[in-house]
Amino acid sequence: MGAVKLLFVVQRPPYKSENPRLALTHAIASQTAEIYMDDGDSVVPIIAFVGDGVLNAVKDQQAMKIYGVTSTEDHIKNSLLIDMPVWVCKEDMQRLGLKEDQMITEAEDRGAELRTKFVSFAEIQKEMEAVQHLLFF
Amino acid sequence: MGAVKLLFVVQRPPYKSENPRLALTHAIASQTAEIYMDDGDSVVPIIAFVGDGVLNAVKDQQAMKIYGVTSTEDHIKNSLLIDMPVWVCKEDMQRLGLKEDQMITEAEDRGAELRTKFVSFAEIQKEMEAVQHLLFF
Amino acid sequence: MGELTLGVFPSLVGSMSLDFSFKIAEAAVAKGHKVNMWLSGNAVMMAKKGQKAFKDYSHNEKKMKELIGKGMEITVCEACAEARGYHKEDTPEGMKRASMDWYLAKTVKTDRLFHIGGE
Amino acid sequence: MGELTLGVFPSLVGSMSLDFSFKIAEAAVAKGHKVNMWLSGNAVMMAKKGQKAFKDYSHNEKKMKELIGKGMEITVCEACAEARGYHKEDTPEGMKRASMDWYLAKTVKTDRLFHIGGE
Amino acid sequence: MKLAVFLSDWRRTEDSFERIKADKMGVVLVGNGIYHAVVKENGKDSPVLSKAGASFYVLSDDLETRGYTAAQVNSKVKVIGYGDIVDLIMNDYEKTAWL
Amino acid sequence: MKLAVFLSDWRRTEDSFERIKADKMGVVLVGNGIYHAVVKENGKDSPVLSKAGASFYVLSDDLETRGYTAAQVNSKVKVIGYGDIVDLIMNDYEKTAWL
Repeated sequence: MGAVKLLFVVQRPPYKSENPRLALTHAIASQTAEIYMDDGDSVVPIIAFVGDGVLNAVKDQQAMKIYGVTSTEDHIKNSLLIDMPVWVCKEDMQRLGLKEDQMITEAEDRGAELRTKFVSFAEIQKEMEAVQHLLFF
Repeated sequence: MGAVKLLFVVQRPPYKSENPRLALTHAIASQTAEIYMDDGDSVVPIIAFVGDGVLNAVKDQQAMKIYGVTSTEDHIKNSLLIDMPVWVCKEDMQRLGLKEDQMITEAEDRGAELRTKFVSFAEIQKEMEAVQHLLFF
Repeated sequence: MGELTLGVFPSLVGSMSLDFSFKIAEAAVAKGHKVNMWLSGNAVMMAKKGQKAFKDYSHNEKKMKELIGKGMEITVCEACAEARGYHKEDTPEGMKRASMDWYLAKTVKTDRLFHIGGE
Repeated sequence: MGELTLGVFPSLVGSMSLDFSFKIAEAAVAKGHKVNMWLSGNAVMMAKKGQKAFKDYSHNEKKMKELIGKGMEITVCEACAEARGYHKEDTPEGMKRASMDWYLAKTVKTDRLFHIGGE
Repeated sequence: MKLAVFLSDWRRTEDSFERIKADKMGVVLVGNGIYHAVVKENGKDSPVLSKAGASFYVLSDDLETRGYTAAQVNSKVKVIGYGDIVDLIMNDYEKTAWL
Repeated sequence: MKLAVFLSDWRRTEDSFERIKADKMGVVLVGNGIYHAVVKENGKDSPVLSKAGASFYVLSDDLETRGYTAAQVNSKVKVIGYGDIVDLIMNDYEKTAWL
């Protein structure tokens, strides 16, 4: 099959449910999936935050300090670290009054080179068409 | 304390969550609560279905036949059997296009004398004010 | 000082509603109130001991034990627990198991009822 | 005949989404498709054997075992299970435990992915 | 793309449904999503049924569980069973989206 | 009645909040309910904040968990902690409603 592209789409805010977190941890797990695959096969995930899901990408989340639980921010930064594309829908940021300086844009402190990409829904739509499978959370 | 009145309010449709069912089973449990109470004390529950919660009171639910799970209808009928008032908000029925003949109105087959009461939200509001505690589901 | 009874039913594990409930209980106990807690529905997940404390998950067992030590009564819905395969021997120390009537009875004498029953 | 992979994450126990997933799996197996099922998040509640079959609760253990007997592969998220206190010895017969990469790997060869991840 | 979209809620908390486009789209109403097929709130069809170009399906098991029957279903919507859903996924559509 | 109402969701799926009347009402925004205190969707305050006669509170712990601070909170809303919620329940209000 070669490289199979997967699009993870997070549509709802963080913390109310385990789902946004599970989207990130499952997408990150693509890194170790090769032990179950034939030579030459791989999965290539992208994670996109749309609708109220863009609230997952607001920076300075204090979940660990306050509740002792890993923040969604932490998982997003780990995604950037492993070079997994993180997309955030621009129109939804605008609708919810979110500016780029409020958002998780990079994880340089961890050594990540990849940065968050702020994209239009049209770009996400295009990716939905391009990938093999969709995973909505 | 004497008799303490409780109002159980169910605001959402059945089956998507365990909550409407738990509202009914908890309210019914008032029947056996006296083992934990002093002589002369009692709890007097009313259950009211409001908003989309009125969909819980649509009759002929086939949950047992199809999924092997007790229907919400079954619990509502048991409530009538133990003389627990079951109220359904009229305005919400109207909004959702529900006629009385689609609704659970009685449980005569089980020997229940009490019937479902179709009430206005104003009556439910009045009861909210009259009871000691509110339990929203 | 008063008596506060918490009914905790959060349908969503991972929703932080359990964490909220324990923080409220902790704050009430700290202020000298008597606190009762009823765990029902999916909140009975607290009735399974031996939960691994991953950083990715809320872990309230320690706080719960501290609060029990300070006099909080905590009771779990027995049927809800059994339906999930949590038996008597799974129950953490100090937690009681009872039927729903326990919760109903608590509403009689408590000063305030805080029923957390939404989605 | 094709291969269908179901990813089951329903956040709400009592939501009937698990029942839905098993009915879909059953219908697909009946049509001769190869079916894989991944249980994650709160759907790992299936990974605790000894659940009492109350009429008030969905009970999918029997159907699950039948489907495993007919060749359905069913794997549960190991970390999600441990976080809830479900250990290896709690796992029903025939169910596998693995990390999330098992699910990701299944997406490569499967004809269709049906990811049930919403609320 | 050929996309089968599943809606399992009555009060929806996402807006992806309104935004996603597909050359061929099937909308499968399951769980509490069945209310879109049978309830006319304030006398009006559910906005879900106005998705342009889509085909609509409702799961009969979930209708009957909630006290509704095929006779009450909106004429835009086809009543189907679990086996039909499998056929839609395996034969008629290429991708699925559970919103 | 004196009623403390708790909202823990951003997209709400009930309409009790709009309908309930109380002589004295406190609206406590917790969990994802905090977004009503900080997000202006399309530049507008959340409709929740227009509930007539109510006092509004937001839980600081849940603000910070989600990356917001007291400085971003709508001026109609008072930022409080867990201890304050206990005081509201035990002293200022008589009944609670978690919607």
